[in-house]
Amino acid sequence: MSDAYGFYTDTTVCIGCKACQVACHQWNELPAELEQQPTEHSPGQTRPMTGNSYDNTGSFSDVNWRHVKFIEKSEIPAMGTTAASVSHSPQDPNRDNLQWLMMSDVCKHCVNAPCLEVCPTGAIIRTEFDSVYIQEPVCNGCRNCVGACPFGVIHMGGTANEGEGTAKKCTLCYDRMQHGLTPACAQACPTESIQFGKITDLKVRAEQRVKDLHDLGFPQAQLYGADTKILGGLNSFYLLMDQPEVYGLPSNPKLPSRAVIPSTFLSMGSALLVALGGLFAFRKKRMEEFAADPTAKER
Amino acid sequence: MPGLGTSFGRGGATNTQQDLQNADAIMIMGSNFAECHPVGFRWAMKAKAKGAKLIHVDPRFTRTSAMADTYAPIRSGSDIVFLGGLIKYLIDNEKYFKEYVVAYTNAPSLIDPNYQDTEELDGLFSGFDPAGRKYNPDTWKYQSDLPPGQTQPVPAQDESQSFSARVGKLVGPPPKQDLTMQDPHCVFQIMKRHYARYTPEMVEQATGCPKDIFLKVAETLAQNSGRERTATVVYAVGWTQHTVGVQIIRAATILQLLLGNVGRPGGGILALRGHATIQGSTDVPTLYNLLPGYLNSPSALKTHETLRAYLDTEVTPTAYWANMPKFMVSMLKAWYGDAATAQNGYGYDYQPKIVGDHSHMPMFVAMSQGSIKGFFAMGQNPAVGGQNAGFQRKALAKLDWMVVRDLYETETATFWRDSPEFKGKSSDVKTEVFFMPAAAVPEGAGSFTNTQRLLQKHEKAVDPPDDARTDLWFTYKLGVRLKELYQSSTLPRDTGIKILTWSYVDPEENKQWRIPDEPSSDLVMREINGYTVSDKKMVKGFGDLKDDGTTACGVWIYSGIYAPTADHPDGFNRSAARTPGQIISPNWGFAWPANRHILYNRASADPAGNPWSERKKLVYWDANAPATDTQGKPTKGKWVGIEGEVPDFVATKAPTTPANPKGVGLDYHSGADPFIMKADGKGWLFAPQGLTDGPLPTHYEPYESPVENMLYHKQGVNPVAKLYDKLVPGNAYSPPGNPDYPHILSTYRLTEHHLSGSMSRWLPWLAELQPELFVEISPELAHEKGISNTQLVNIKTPRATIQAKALVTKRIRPFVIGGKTIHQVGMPWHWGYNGIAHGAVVNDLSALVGDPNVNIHEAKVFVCQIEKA
Amino acid sequence: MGITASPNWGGWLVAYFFIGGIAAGAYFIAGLIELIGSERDREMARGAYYLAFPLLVLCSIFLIADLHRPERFWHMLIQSNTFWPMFKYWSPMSVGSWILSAFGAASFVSFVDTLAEDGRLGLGRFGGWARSLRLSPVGKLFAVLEMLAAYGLAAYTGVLLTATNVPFWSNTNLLGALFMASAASTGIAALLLLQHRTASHESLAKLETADSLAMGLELLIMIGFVISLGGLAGRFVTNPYGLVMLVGTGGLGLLLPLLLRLLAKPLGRNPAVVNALLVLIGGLLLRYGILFAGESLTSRVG
Amino acid sequence: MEHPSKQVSRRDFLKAAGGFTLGTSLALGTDLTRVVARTKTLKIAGATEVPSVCPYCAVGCGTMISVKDGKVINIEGNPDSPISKGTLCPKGSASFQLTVNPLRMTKVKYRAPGASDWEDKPLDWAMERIAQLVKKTRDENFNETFKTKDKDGKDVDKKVNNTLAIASLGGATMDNEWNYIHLKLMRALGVVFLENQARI
Repeated sequence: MSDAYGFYTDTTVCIGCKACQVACHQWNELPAELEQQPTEHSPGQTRPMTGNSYDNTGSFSDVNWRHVKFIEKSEIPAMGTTAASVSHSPQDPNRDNLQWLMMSDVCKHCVNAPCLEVCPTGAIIRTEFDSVYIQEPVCNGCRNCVGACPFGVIHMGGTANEGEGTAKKCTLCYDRMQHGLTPACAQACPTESIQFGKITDLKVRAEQRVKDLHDLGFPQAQLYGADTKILGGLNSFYLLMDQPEVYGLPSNPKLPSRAVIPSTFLSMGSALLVALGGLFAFRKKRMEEFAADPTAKER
Repeated sequence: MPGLGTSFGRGGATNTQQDLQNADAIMIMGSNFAECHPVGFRWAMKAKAKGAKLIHVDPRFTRTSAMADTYAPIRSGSDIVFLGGLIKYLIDNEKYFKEYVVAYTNAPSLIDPNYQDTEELDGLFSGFDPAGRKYNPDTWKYQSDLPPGQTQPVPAQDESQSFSARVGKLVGPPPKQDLTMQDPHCVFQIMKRHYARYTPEMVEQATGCPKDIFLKVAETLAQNSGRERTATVVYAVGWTQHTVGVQIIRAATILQLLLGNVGRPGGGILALRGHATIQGSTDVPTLYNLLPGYLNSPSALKTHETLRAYLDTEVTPTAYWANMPKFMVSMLKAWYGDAATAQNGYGYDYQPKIVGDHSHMPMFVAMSQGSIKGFFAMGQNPAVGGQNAGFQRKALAKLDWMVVRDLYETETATFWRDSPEFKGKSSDVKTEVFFMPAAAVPEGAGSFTNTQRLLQKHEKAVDPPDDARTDLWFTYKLGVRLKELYQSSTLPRDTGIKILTWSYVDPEENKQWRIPDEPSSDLVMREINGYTVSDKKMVKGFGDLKDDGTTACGVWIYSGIYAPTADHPDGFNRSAARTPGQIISPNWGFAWPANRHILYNRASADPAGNPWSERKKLVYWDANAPATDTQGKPTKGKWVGIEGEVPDFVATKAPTTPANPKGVGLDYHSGADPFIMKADGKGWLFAPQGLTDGPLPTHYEPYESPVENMLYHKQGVNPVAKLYDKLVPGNAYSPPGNPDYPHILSTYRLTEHHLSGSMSRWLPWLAELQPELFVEISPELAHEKGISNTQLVNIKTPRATIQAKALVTKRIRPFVIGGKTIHQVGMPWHWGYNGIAHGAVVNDLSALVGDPNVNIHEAKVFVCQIEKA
Repeated sequence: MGITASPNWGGWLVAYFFIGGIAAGAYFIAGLIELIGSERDREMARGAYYLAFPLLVLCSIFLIADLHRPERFWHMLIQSNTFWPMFKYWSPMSVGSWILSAFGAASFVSFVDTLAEDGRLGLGRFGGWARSLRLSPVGKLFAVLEMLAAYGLAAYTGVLLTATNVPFWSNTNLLGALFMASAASTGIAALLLLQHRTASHESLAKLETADSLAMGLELLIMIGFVISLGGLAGRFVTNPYGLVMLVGTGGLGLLLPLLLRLLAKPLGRNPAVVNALLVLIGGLLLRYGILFAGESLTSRVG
Repeated sequence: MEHPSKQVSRRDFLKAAGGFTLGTSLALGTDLTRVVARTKTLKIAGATEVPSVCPYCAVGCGTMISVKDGKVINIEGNPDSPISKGTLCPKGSASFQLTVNPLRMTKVKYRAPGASDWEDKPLDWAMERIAQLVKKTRDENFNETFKTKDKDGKDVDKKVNNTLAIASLGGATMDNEWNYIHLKLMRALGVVFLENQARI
């Protein structure tokens, strides 16, 4: 079995350019998300701007397998000193520690992937690169994976009439990887915020970077998903400069299967109580009947 | 870019983007580097990863600011106060690189005692003519019997002399210097006085930048410059689009010269340009005032009657420019071929002369007045990108005919149908319009010159579809037809067309393609490189050019790009060279001039020729290296560049070579004068000539400003700015402090779109990322005006009112200027009435008002009112 | 807004959960009656057998209709690349697919068996054999299987919701238990409704008692569910869909019918049909409320 | 090689899960091991790779254009480029769509004076018409001389050979070679209203 491959995303160098989003669209031939697609006769129409900083993508979707997030922050963070841009302007004290965090979000290719766990058709598999991949011809559109993913990665594509109706997400450019090419997003990333490689190598690099940032006076620098705490580890892990929630990442996502045993036992208990109730109802009546008519038993 | 040219000699970035890796500090100012040049910014981030300090000075907190170690907020249009403050800081604290400054700049040079500074005249320099609104720069000159560049009296006509021989007669004595820099008339002392009022307190008052942040920037730059360290300054149109644009850049050149950062790895000034080959279209200028290679256009307003008169007027005899006659004659020879003879000035007589300012704004003024009848819009979209764009669209309607070449149906192409001015009234527009579909980059071959003067070729990958044709095809075929139409003319004025060399098709090259008459860009590039007329052999470089008509060369600064090599005796197009190397990468593309990547790199060594430090080694004198001198004789000793860098200096001229006061061209300079294009070989802190608005950068308020000039009271704005309020109805300016327009408005670009949007708003993948026009406002202003996020607002200037959605963000901040709170708002200007993502045209708000040196408009700062719609 | 995306499990799944719950609840009680009920009670069981299989078919249609690629429904059981059986014991949906199949098979047997027993297949004396088989130890064993299949169908849907990262659903371990109790309460209510004219008074009374007990259990689990949400409990009780469940199911579908039954004797009227209908509506609102409350906290619909 | 941390957690899960299930033997077609889904075909396999340059800003990123059957099928960064190292910004990444786009204009459009919409015209017709218009406008508005003053302030007629009735705008997005022949032709015609984006 070959090594595990994936992404290490250093958000401290993400400039929010969205090249990854477009490169992903380009390589995977995904259309833009518009109100109305252009044709030869009409220019089409965009969706309205969101007003949420420079993020007009909003979330992952069937065509947005990458999503660059923009977080504008100006409070003083709890964890000591912070980044880059420090202004002590007496003119506008509200802008102390003004920060604009940017992060390119993507499928985490979890080591214990919730989507893969729940997929009832075997459409979602773990590839030879340890990535999580949806085989579209197998998927029947049950959408269990959609609700299972704690990161909101998976979305359903189109309708069955369009030959779609299957679950969509980042493939880690499985086709490119099988031919020795870097995934399109990582190749495009101008500042190498998205780094692709062997997970073992990436971790060494990431840990060094965190150490360097700590030395530079950024104690809040932390890795997300580089150890096994989150779903056994994420094959797309992150270097963050704040708590995961600030970036819209769950700090403690759940593995679906964790619920199966306790839930099953509790439901068994419920079934048992229902049965006991039935027993009580029917047996009680039967006792009464028997008392009234001892021959009843013979019937 | 006269800012850089005036100080250093050449109007181009002095370094490369990759060279940013070598920097110890990078000050980005007047540029939103991360957003507008994301891939170039990777090298700034590489530097940061290696420990360099990133500084961003900008009115807005942008994606660049988010990456910076230090973000210094300043009010739009206060750049010279900030830069002047830095200059003062270096001088006052003696943190300038003294050895470099004394040897390599004109700091010790003495200026005319009659010179008077803005200090004395409260905002004006000596020589101002208020009636003509212009300066007479005579008092700004160097002290000498006759300053260089300012020529000897022109010798009597002597037809026997060659052009080059005449140049020697023009050499004058060198300027006087005081190497102790104590003389009150020396540049250093003048500068010290000039910037005396640019104190840190004044910086805080006038720019709104807190003093401690300003001082941090100053300290960071000072600490990261000197022998062992270098700092780079990066700018873009945030500096150029001002009525003082050239002077802002000049201030940065002064800063970098004082810090000793020019010509050194990780130093210099990186000008970031916006279009794929905007550098190329300035080098090979589709510009009215220039001929290829930065020769001035023949002008009826100068002594340019004949080629000889032109050369006498234009040549700088005491710099590399002494060779200018060779460049001019070779260019004419390339254009007029055998018909170019000494008798007709090699065809000079057929060239048109300019009769004034024919730049963009005057062009549209003339158009609006009906004197321009025919118009080519070649991949440019003035209906969106033009200043006071509503005025420009109305001017288009005065044309008899217009040809638009583009990929998409731009706002310019359909102004008669879709513009707010003519929608539903297209029958009023009598303009005959041609939309000629253009080929995209993969559909033809050619080269671009990028922001670091590097030519790179794109190869043809596919044929263009349908009627789409390359630009080269269009102009070539138009030329063919015009030559046919004029073939039978006997008028002298048509001779130039008839004799124009115009043979660019290589049928062999077109065999595999659909279009048989596509011109060969390689053949054009061969003409650009130059050849010896007799055998058509490619020249090795501009050093081979002659002024006697025996060589032809289309663009002298590009000469060498097609030089023969051992493998390619017939020449090899080095814009197609694709062997990557290290930081310099000499075999990737071709950097003009002569494949030099870091300009003025002689300055990377000390006056004795040794590297200033091992860490900052680039070009140095190797006294023992075998070499061949300019005459081809074997000698010892030459300049050597690391990583294959080509020295920007005479290769065998020893550092100890003394200046020859009677020498012509570079002989006039010593072996320690790195600025070979300047008349005195020095970097110019003080510009004794070449600029229309003063020898030293001075803070003037933007032409429209909500505040008065806090530094100078007599003269608040640039006294010689180009004004159009009288010429253009509806182009009024708001006076300083006008309460009707209390806010500063700045326009800019976003990563997700390109310029007027003609290459991005039709692309779904880009349109979705920034779908609508917006105006960025601070929460404070939003609160004051009751505006909520994404709410529609009206933005009003004296020119127009447009609507946009509000984007309320703390990234935009109010400034306290002289005790008064000034709100600044910002608008990206990518939208228009066509395309998938459409919106109002932001340039409807901007004004026609120009920098006096280059006539660039002031889009980065004007005033507005903003209200809920 | 949460981070998890919405699976858009909408109307079809509500209907599936609801109808499947009724089928499972009825079938569960039928199995129980087979084991412990009197001969007369078996009337009720036979009613359940008539109900379970058609409802199963109906809810299977709903389930398949919910798929975005319905023609690939069989991929749940057969891996379409390898044609091997597809089974993942840790995936509730995979397990549920097999449970549904097992329930289908069992309820079909029960259905046919009941038809035969009632002589509706024209099998003559073979009908008697069917009855004998039912009463034999094999029949008793089958009844155990019936209950297991019914339990599986009733409970897995709740476990399925829990085994996600959707808010509310995944913050509790009681949905399986709740759905089981609700299946019982609605299944019995359906039987009461179906047979209130035909069945014996005593059997109906027994069923009503069993129903009331199941409803009581459901009410308790529902309270437990809200408590188990911990920090999210407040958001649930203020969520519109959460309110639908609490008021609609808890109040209208459970408390009200229980109250009416308690008051039946004093008032001298037992609105059995109304009660049963209320319980059924409550069961529907339970599925609806839970499903949509969870989805209303997801990041993106569609 | 499996990732160590993943092995541990996977085993933990199995241990926990083993208690109540039917056992692993029925767990078929599942995620317990990594599998090769199917060797995917690479869309650019067999395509001709043509080196190019991004058409947007002046950074000068290297691109690689993949061509199959005479069609552009992919454009991505050229990893060889010392400037861009294979990276691109969103605009560069979208340059495929700049070329291949249903909204692109590929036919000559002509708008007669006063007309309300375009009409289609042959390329050759348009080229001839433009050449005729250029000649007509130039010939009717040609200035051989220009009245000005010489150094001593005397009125003179200077030879200027220009026409102020034709203007050309643009060039910063076109090739150097085009800029060269265009400025050469325009100057030969006497056009002095010659400008590009350098002043914008």
